[in-house]
Amino acid sequence: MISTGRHMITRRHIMSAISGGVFVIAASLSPQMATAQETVKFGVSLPITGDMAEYGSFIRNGIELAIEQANADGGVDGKKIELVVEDSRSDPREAVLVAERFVANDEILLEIGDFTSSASMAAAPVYEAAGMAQIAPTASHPDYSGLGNNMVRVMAMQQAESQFLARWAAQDMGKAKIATIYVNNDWGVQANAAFVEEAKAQGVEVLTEEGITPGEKDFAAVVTKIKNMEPDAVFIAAQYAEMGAILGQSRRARLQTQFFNSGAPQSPELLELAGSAAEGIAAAALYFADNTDPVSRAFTEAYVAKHDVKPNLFAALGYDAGLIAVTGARAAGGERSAVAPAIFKLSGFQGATGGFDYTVSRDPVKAYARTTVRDGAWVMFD
Amino acid sequence: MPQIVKDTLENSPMILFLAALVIAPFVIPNQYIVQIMVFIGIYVILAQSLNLLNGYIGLIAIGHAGFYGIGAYTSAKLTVDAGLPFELAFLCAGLVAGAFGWALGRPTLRLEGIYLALATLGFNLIVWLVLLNWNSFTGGPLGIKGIPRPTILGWEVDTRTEYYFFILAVVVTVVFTMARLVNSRFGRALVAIREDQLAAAAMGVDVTRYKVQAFVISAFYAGIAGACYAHFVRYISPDSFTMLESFILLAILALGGSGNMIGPIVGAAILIAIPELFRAVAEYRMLLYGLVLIIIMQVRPQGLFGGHHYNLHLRLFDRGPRRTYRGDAFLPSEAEQ
Amino acid sequence: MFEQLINGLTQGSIYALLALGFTIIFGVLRMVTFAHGEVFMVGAYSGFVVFTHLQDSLVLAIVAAVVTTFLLGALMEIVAFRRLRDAPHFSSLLVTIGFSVVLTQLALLIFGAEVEAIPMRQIEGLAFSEIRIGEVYVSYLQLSVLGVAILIMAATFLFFKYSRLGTAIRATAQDHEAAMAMGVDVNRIFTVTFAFGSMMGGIAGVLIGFYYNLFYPTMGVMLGLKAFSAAVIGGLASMPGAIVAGLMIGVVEVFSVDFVNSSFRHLIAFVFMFAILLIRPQGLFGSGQLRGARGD
Amino acid sequence: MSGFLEIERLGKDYGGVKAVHDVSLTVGEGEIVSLIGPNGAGKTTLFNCITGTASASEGQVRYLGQDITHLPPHRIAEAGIRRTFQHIRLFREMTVMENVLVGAHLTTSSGIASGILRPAWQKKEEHAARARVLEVLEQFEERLLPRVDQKVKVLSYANQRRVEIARCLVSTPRLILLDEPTAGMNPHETQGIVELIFRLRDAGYTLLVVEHKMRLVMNVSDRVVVLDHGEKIAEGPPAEVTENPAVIEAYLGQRENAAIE
Repeated sequence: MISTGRHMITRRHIMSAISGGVFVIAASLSPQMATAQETVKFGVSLPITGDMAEYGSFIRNGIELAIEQANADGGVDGKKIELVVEDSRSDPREAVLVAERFVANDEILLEIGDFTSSASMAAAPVYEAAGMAQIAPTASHPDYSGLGNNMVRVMAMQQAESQFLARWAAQDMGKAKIATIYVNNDWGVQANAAFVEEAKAQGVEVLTEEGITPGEKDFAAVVTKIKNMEPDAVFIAAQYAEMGAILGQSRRARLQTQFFNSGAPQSPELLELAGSAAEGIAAAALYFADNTDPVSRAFTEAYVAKHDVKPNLFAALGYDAGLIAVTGARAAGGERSAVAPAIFKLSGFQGATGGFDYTVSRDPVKAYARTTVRDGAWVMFD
Repeated sequence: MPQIVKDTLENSPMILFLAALVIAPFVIPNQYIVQIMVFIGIYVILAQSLNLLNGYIGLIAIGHAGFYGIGAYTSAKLTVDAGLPFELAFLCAGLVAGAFGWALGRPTLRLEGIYLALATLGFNLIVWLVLLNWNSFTGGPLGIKGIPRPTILGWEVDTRTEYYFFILAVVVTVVFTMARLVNSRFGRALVAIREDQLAAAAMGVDVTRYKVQAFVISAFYAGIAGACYAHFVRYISPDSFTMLESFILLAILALGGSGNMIGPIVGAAILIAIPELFRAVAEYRMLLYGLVLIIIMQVRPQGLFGGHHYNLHLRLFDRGPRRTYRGDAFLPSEAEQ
Repeated sequence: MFEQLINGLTQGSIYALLALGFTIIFGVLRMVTFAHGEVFMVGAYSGFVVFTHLQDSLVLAIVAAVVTTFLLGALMEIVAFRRLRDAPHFSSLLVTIGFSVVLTQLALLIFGAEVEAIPMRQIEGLAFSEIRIGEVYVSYLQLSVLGVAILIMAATFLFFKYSRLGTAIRATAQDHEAAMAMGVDVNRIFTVTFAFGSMMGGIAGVLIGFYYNLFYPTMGVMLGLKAFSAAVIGGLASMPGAIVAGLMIGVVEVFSVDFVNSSFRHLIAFVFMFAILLIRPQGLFGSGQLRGARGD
Repeated sequence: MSGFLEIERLGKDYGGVKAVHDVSLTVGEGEIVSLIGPNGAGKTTLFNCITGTASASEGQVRYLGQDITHLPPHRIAEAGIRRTFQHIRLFREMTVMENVLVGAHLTTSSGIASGILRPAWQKKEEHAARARVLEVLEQFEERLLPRVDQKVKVLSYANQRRVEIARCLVSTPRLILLDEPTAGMNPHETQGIVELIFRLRDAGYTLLVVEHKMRLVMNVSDRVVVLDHGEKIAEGPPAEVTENPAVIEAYLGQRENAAIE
């Protein structure tokens, strides 16, 4: 059919047919070697590269710490736990491909990951179809846990943190007029919507909701606009990079008000970036480095011992995801579909980010602590 | 020898290749490979749609992911929100994208070269930003989830292998229709415009009408590819339709070559398969595409199959004149080099 | 309102500075480079590395940015344009797109995705000190960016008006063959001009990097696209056009934030570019006969 | 006879430069009119104004009584006017067959749907077109036929000229404008073209020819129009025009009164 205007079968015709065939066969021999059975494998789908790579690395450190501790105390039914880490770049399409590979590899008992809600939710149907537990350390989208019986949520729903901040601002601080700034990605939109809804419920007037494109640097215009609206407080849903820039530029634009932050609580990088502009901002803390709770303190010490830097919320959530995975694996007896049901029987389970009680609801309810920045350090608010 | 046998022999390479593709999902043990071939299929449709503009009529578009996104979101919205049957939504995806093709093609008729390229890039950015910011309609960064699997006249396309056959059918239809189109009077007019717009007009070719039609058809095919992607991944968000996606298409056409039917297919197969098959490379996927763009232009600017006039038309259904020169002394022209 | 205007002009001067690099390159080579945003990023990072690791002096950082982006510009011109002199001009555009992707990915590999910043204590003084104009406070940093931008634009004008090399570049811009006939080594001029345009991007990079104190691999993407639009709106070959258009986009964006919402600022800037392309392809200040790029 | 092609006070200036100024001429059906004049006299500009490639600044072009001055090129082609170009403008990457098939664009009508579905009429139309192309190519004997499937860019200069002419003939136009058809051809090849022009006249075509070779102009043209600096300085039968002092001065003036050729 590749007729080049002449009507004879040429060398090129045959070549293309062979190449077509070879391509198909070569594709099927890709490496899937089986390994001996003395280990149990957990799949880990995280952004190793791409824009979210740093959050992927924090979570990975947390998971690895939990797995090391579990292996030190007997692993699962005597077998050592081995992590199979794949890079999804938190891109929904990649996450689906990673899920396909984990599901296709029957060594893998369960999966921990992904970082963003959108990537986790894109991959969820694949894990659900294969009956494999998907433990998402940081998926905070409200619909995530409803996607199937194998979806395990570790982080509290985004609403919980936003509602906590809204109540803190409205009831305890009596703020009446609040403006919000949020990063226009799936997490930011969620966090902002939840905060605005609760704030309005508390009778607060929401002056404006300013969306900023991820990777933005210039906030002078936004901050000046908000300053002219004379808000009592400003809620900012942004990670430390944008948060630091907003605080710095607010200082320059002489916008003095009470800042609330969701997205970069207790982050040391924020302090380094914003410097004195970060003084006095308020944030809720699921995990807090100086927290006195024994499990959380043990985690902090172990983490500092291993990485000689204080862990942040993402590392703590990774650690809890690892703990939950191990508990589920130990109760599942090597059976994929038994992992999630085992986890949902957990109640009164204490992790680095607080208590877990799945018997009450698939969406863990967490108690938040109030923190602020004083003299360049994160401290408890009250 | 009966005509049918002669034709089959004549078309053996393509028939063999198609046969190989049909049996592939059963031969290949690992479902994951079938998955890659579905993505290759989607990118073949996309690359061919851009090939119609860049390769055949010579209009350089560097923002083609805009139509891809419009098709995906149209099909998703129509099935998820409006509850339309898949077949209708799938067709509408192409038509709506085609309409936008007209909307972009019509006003940019006067633009040439760099200016047209910039206009198409602008279009891509505007589409991406609208998808990202119109939270109420497109769900903004949250995207649209729960997009149903295709159902064709009752056939529930459920498993990956079934979806593979669905995509194979769509790809074959797209490639076949486009092959016929570019080998007809319409195709000749497009290539004439690419070669010399002024001379084409002097021969009676209504250049503006063909340019707009080329944009509409190209956008239609890209919209269809978008719908295929949406119903396969079942969750779409704006960051699958950014300008980087357009650059991947440019890399595919640059590597495979444009202006014929084979280049885009080979380009898509290579550039989509490599990062998936060899996990080590996956991390450097975008780096690979960037390097392809730089290196291929130095080594072989026209791409692997560029510069040739391969036309994939199935002799079986097309009783074209056997001989283009009546008379016996037919001097065989040298190979199509 | 006046304060927002200052914000708009500062943002606009950043776009203008970057657009200037485009215009110089297009003016001579008649080619659009797509990698200018990434050259900006390379300039920013070189400044950052020198400032944090070697010696925290802004001047040294600017010198580092100038050197790296000049060499990078020369390399890109040779690979993307000189070797493709007779290929269709679209191939060169493709190569610059290749460079923009490769540079971003390399930065990701070398510096990782984390956003880096100069610890506040090092530049605390500079970052927050400001002066009063009427009832409006303008920070030193904002002033320094505006000041240096104007300084560079003036230097560029003088360079092109009076220096020997500048005149040779302008001659080549008018007519490649004629310049060649006059004994001008056109290849060298092309490389030097491209490198000079890239250096402009590098300087803008180190300036804006320090102004925002945010360094990450994709920092050049959106800025590059905006400067691209400014160059187009201003008329690809006209330097005053690029500057005025850059300032216009900055102001349009800022007021779109004020009146609509900040999530629309990028959308409105690109709609503005798209409209100008349709109404006046040669741009607001471009002259008619510059209809298209080389080759048509 | 009259009223076939009338050009009335046609003018065209490019930013102040008057390429053609106040030129009027008529071409009767079946006539062969030659357009001569030194380089830069405005011959090609006049051609461009007739075929819509350039739009006239002032004056009018009427063809069969219809005003075609500002029609787009493809509409003028539809009216039955074909042209070749001074510098060959062929579709280089297409084969000879395809180039001439594009010439037959207006005689065929298949569009998108018929291109894909290939109904019977479309196939018939395609065969007819290809057959007509071969017929036209036969007029050039063995020069083009064997190379029918080669890309035109590999053909010799003279052959490319012939393909350009074939491209005009294939759609049986009524008026053909030949812009220096024998440029770059040796005497033997030029004679081939002359014979072709005679065959076309016998077949009833009307020709407007731009040429520099006086011998060819003399024995081919019914009438000769002379342009100089954009203005018509003489018109009439060939013999009469060569005696015209203004013509001699225009041509010879450039050679500082060298010996009369």
